[in-house]
Amino acid sequence: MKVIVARPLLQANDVLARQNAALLGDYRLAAVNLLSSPGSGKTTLLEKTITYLHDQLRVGVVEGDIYTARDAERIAGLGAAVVQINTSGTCHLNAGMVAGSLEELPLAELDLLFIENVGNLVCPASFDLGEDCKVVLLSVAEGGDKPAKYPLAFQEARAAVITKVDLLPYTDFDLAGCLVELRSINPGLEIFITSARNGEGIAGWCRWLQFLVSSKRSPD
Amino acid sequence: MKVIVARPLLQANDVLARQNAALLGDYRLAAVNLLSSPGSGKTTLLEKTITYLHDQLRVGVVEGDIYTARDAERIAGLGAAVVQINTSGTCHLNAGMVAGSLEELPLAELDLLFIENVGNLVCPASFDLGEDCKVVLLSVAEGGDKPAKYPLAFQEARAAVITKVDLLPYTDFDLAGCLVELRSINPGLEIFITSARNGEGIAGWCRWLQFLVSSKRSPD
Amino acid sequence: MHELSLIQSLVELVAYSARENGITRVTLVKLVVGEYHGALPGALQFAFSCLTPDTPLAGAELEIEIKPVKLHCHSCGLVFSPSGWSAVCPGCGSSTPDVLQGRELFVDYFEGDEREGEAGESDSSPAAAAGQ
Ligand SMILES: Nc1nc2c(ncn2[C@@H]2O[C@H](COP(=O)(O)OP(=O)(O)OP(=O)(O)O)[C@@H](O)[C@H]2O)c(=O)[nH]1
Ligand SMILES: Nc1nc2c(ncn2[C@@H]2O[C@H](COP(=O)(O)OP(=O)(O)OP(=O)(O)O)[C@@H](O)[C@H]2O)c(=O)[nH]1
Ligand SMILES: [Mg+2]
Ligand SMILES: [Mg+2]
Ligand SMILES: [Zn+2]
Ligand SMILES: [Zn+2]
Repeated sequence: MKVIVARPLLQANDVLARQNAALLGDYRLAAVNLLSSPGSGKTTLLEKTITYLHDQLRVGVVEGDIYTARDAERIAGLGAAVVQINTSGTCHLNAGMVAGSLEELPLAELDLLFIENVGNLVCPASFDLGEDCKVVLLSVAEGGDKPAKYPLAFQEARAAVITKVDLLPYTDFDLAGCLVELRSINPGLEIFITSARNGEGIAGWCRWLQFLVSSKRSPD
Repeated sequence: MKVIVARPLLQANDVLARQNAALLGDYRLAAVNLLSSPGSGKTTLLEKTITYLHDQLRVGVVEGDIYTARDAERIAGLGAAVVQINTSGTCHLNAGMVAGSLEELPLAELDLLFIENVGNLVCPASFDLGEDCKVVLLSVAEGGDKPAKYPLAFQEARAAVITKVDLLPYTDFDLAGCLVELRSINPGLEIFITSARNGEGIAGWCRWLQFLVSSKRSPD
Repeated sequence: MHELSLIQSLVELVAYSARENGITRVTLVKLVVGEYHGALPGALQFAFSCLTPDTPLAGAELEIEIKPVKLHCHSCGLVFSPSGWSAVCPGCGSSTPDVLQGRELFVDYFEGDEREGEAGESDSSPAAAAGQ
């Protein structure tokens, strides 16, 4: 006997992701899923962003890590609402883990939610969490060939943040070449060029986040 | 959906890994499995190592990447024997993929084999490939908290190479603190502190590789 | 993508559907994977053979269809398969194509044997059916 299934393989995750999206939609709360290699600067960018937007947006964070609560402690130190997920070995967040965290956050009191995924440029890109968009980080120290070598995260993302540009003089990172390659992989990608160390590009990135938040507050 | 714990898959992988190990044993060929985040400097370290050991050891390389043959081209440019594996999306090498590559390499003409895994500090650490030992790289730019946050690779490794120490002045990396944490995670770990840019530490790392090779050639 | 998450989901999905349809032994599973998601067929086969024993899929054949990426150019209408990961149209150089094909990731169908009277026995949750 032949049974036609025609059902998406990650349907269990997708169903939960849609529930998360519906919940976030009820609160008109914009959510960004941050993806990158370990140590590209996700938490540092969040620290700068929360500080920069302090008077304008109330930011909440879901911190995904395999072990330790170090990233959540850094965010809590800034007074932002934060929940730590420890995956205890699993290489990505899934929508079910995030559903649990949303219950612990004061959603009605937030304007913008970040979900910092496990540091892994590969596996997290396949799992929707219910976010409005994915943002991928690439640090100058990793080298400009990473988008071509690890393309899925860059294809799935709405925006890319090139981090640590203060390190440009000490690396062989070819910024112009990398921008060309990024645009050929994902022509619609918004690109921000930043340094958390000297503050370069943080204002432009935060303007874009404010645009995301206001689009979510008043759609159309 | 817990990803790391799937004992049947790991057991089946181990069977193939033992076959690879037996084949490498027949040739008394030492094999090192290199693990790290994307862009920590695996290929660059290989380039320096091959050049440094040029007159002393014949080095072969299996290059694991999701897409592109860029790393294999860099290695081939140095005249070393190299095979590229493209996993087309899979986040780690497994022993079956490596078995295929070993057939394409002139094993009898090599003294030392490197297997450069997919850039991913999480998933590759669970899959033995038949190597003599795993070596994990950590670049100064990633931050010193990575061993505690991504411990498995550091527990599985016999040696750790701290890379890009030329960047120490431009980062907040706490080298002394990181060494303490590394030793508490894995007390037996050999640690090399290197820069491929200024050559620091490469000689000591290559001495250790020569020791690995001679131990394999004349066991006991 | 971790092939393990793919195959674990596949086993849960098919075991659940088999139970719903009174199938006790699955003989063939047809999986469709778009190139965007990646996954080496060999790695998927390997995971499938390791994760199906003790489930209704034990001994089943896994047939994998890889769907190559196909893009449609807005500007000139060309349908093309990109070389490498560039989305730039080889016809006119414009770079905002639609993805026609390549994002698929689903179980198309499976085949199996029914046994009279065995349908619906015991716990029928997906996790139990997958033998977890
Ligand atoms: N020079 C420089 N260093 C930076 C910059 N941003 C982050 N770093 C450093 O990069 C290292 C990693 O930063 P994190 O923010 O912890 O990176 P992450 O992506 O959150 O790391 P995981 O969550 O562990 O994957 C730390 O040592 C930071 O100080 C930057 O703009 N310039
Ligand atoms: N400053 C500095 N840069 C380095 C050093 N070693 C490597 N790099 C740079 O780091 C970037 C990544 O190096 P790769 O050797 O490609 O790293 P990888 O680990 O092989 O990367 P993947 O295989 O793509 O995961 C490149 O831009 C290198 O030039 C170093 O010692 N110092
Ligand atoms: Mg972090
Ligand atoms: Mg490399
Ligand atoms: Zn994985
Ligand atoms: Zn065109």
